[in-house]
Amino acid sequence: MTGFLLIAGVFILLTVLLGLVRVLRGPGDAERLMAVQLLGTGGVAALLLLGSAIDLTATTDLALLLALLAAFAAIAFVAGLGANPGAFTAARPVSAPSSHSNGDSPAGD
Amino acid sequence: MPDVSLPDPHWADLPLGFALLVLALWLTWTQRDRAAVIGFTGYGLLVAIAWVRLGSMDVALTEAALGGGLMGLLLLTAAARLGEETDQPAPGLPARLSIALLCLGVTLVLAAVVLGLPSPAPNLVAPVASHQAVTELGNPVAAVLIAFRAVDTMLESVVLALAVIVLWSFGADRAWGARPRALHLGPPSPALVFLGRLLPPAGLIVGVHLFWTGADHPGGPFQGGAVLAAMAALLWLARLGEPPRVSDGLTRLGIVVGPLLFLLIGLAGAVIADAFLDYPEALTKPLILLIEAAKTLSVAVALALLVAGPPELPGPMPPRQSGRAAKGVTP
Amino acid sequence: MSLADAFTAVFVSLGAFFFFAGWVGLVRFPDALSRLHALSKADNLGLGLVVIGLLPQASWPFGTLKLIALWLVAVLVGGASAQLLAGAIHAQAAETSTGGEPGRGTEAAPGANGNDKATS
Amino acid sequence: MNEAQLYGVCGAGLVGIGLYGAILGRSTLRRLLAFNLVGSGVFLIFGAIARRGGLAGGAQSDPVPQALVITGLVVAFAATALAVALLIRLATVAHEAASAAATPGSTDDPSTPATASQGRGERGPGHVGAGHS
Repeated sequence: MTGFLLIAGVFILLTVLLGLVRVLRGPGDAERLMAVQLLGTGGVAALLLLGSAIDLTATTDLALLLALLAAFAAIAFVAGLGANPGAFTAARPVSAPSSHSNGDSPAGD
Repeated sequence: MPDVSLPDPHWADLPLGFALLVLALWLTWTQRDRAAVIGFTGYGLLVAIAWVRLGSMDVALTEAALGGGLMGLLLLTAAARLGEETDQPAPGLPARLSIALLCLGVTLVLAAVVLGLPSPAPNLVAPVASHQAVTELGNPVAAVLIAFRAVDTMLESVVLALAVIVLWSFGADRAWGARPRALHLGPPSPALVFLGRLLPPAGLIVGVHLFWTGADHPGGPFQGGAVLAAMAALLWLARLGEPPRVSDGLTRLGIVVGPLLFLLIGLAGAVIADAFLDYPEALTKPLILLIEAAKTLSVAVALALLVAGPPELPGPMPPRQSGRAAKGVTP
Repeated sequence: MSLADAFTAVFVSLGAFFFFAGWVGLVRFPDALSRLHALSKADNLGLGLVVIGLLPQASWPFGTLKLIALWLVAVLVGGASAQLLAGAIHAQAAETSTGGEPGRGTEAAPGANGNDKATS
Repeated sequence: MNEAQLYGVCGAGLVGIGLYGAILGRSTLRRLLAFNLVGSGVFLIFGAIARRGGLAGGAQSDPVPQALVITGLVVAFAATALAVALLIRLATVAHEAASAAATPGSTDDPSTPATASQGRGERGPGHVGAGHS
């Protein structure tokens, strides 16, 4: 059983690590957040499986903590967005005459 | 944790380490601040898992609570408020290249040091284990923090209190006495309010549990306090409560009660026991619990206030809110 | 293999499958809302099934209770944050389609940012 | 290569990347992130050393470096919070100076209390130029 749980845990961890592609590629910040969220949930599952396999109760505590705080990035992101929907484009157009023109290409890389 | 090595497969480590490095590279070179900050929250999660793999559950818990929760909140709200900054002028290619080479050199030297560490590794496991019984704590890390290296821990809680004072001093003079407003980010959506009502009770239980279990298992005042601080920040963000005014006496007491109690008991130890920060033998466990409880409270208050920012007067908050930003999203 | 172990094997495998499905959806689905949909599958079903699978292995009562509490927290947090994200994506899409200035590269809506991989 | 060495080398790499980012970051917030990368790299090296010591001494990890890292993490967070507050304050002051210097009175925000507070970098409640100019 131990071996199976470990393999399942590592499988889930690798899966969500591959999800980091979405953090790198975007295209939007919402996708990046989703990938981080998947990472958090997958990390929780992997920790639970790991902890169960080797009888470490502390990993359950860590999993609980991660589950509890999983939404904080999304919360802060959406709160910032709601407060300031256009700020990311409006913040600099004419403020600094010396700065480069604002016709920059959208982000993401 | 008696068993010597984790019997799990090692091939999870290589992808994890690789992902850490890729993420770090990406968030250094990507174009926008907010995307980088989101990547950084993911990075915090990965580092916490890496600490589990290194066998340090205590550190993993701290990293998860700070790096995964509070740090994301702090940096994302800051990114929202600052807006995207224009690229700073970069020096020419030769300068950048030489800096890159320098950094590569630092990495190579550090890597060589890590790979060339003496074997068998020097360690303090045995001394800690042999003296641990005196503290009646089952968690060796807690014993180190609260007893063997107590000066560090006390100074660290003093540093937290000082950090809050410095943070408050960043506020404008006329805003003194007002409330911190860094988490005032527009009207909260119903989902956020819902979460703000349901999550803090659960978080309270987890925080107190982490503090309490910290005596014998991984956990402790820092981890518990960080969770409590995150819950307070959630309440403020959902506008279910307001951060206290900086002139509030009770808040100030909350910040200093941890270090103060630590210091007083330490001074008393100089008289009653043998040395500064020495605990009388019979009272060791109760005194430690008392200090840790006060420290949990202080850490929680200080961390929450650090996220809440300096005091600010009501009204629109520069530089964030421009006129056109007022046309709101109603989520 | 005991009955409990078989139970665990089945449910953990199912959970792992849903994580895999969530990853595939997150990477392959064409727009933000469908990706969010895929993510929620992994969040709720994947983690839920893993937790159910681990229940027979946990120590009664505290281990079991902790697992159940964890799942409840995860469902609550996952659901609320999916709601938050969906609201943000939706609002952004509405803003761009009603002639609001498209937020350059920062917005959640697919295609709104004219970004490289965006498809709408 | 065992996991202690692997994460130690990884930490060394993070220090290098973070150092580069802290010197040549695209924005101040990014430099702050990079600075945190340096910190976490150093902590990981500590973790590698703790792991080695722990295995040699018959435990999962040496408790003394662990305790140091926990203290360090909290202090690093406090430092980051201070830096963030400083950045916001800096942006506020710059913004006010810019809006005051540009065209007093020409903004469409009637509540702008002229330029009264620009000298001291103070911020009034309604003191927001609508056009960010």
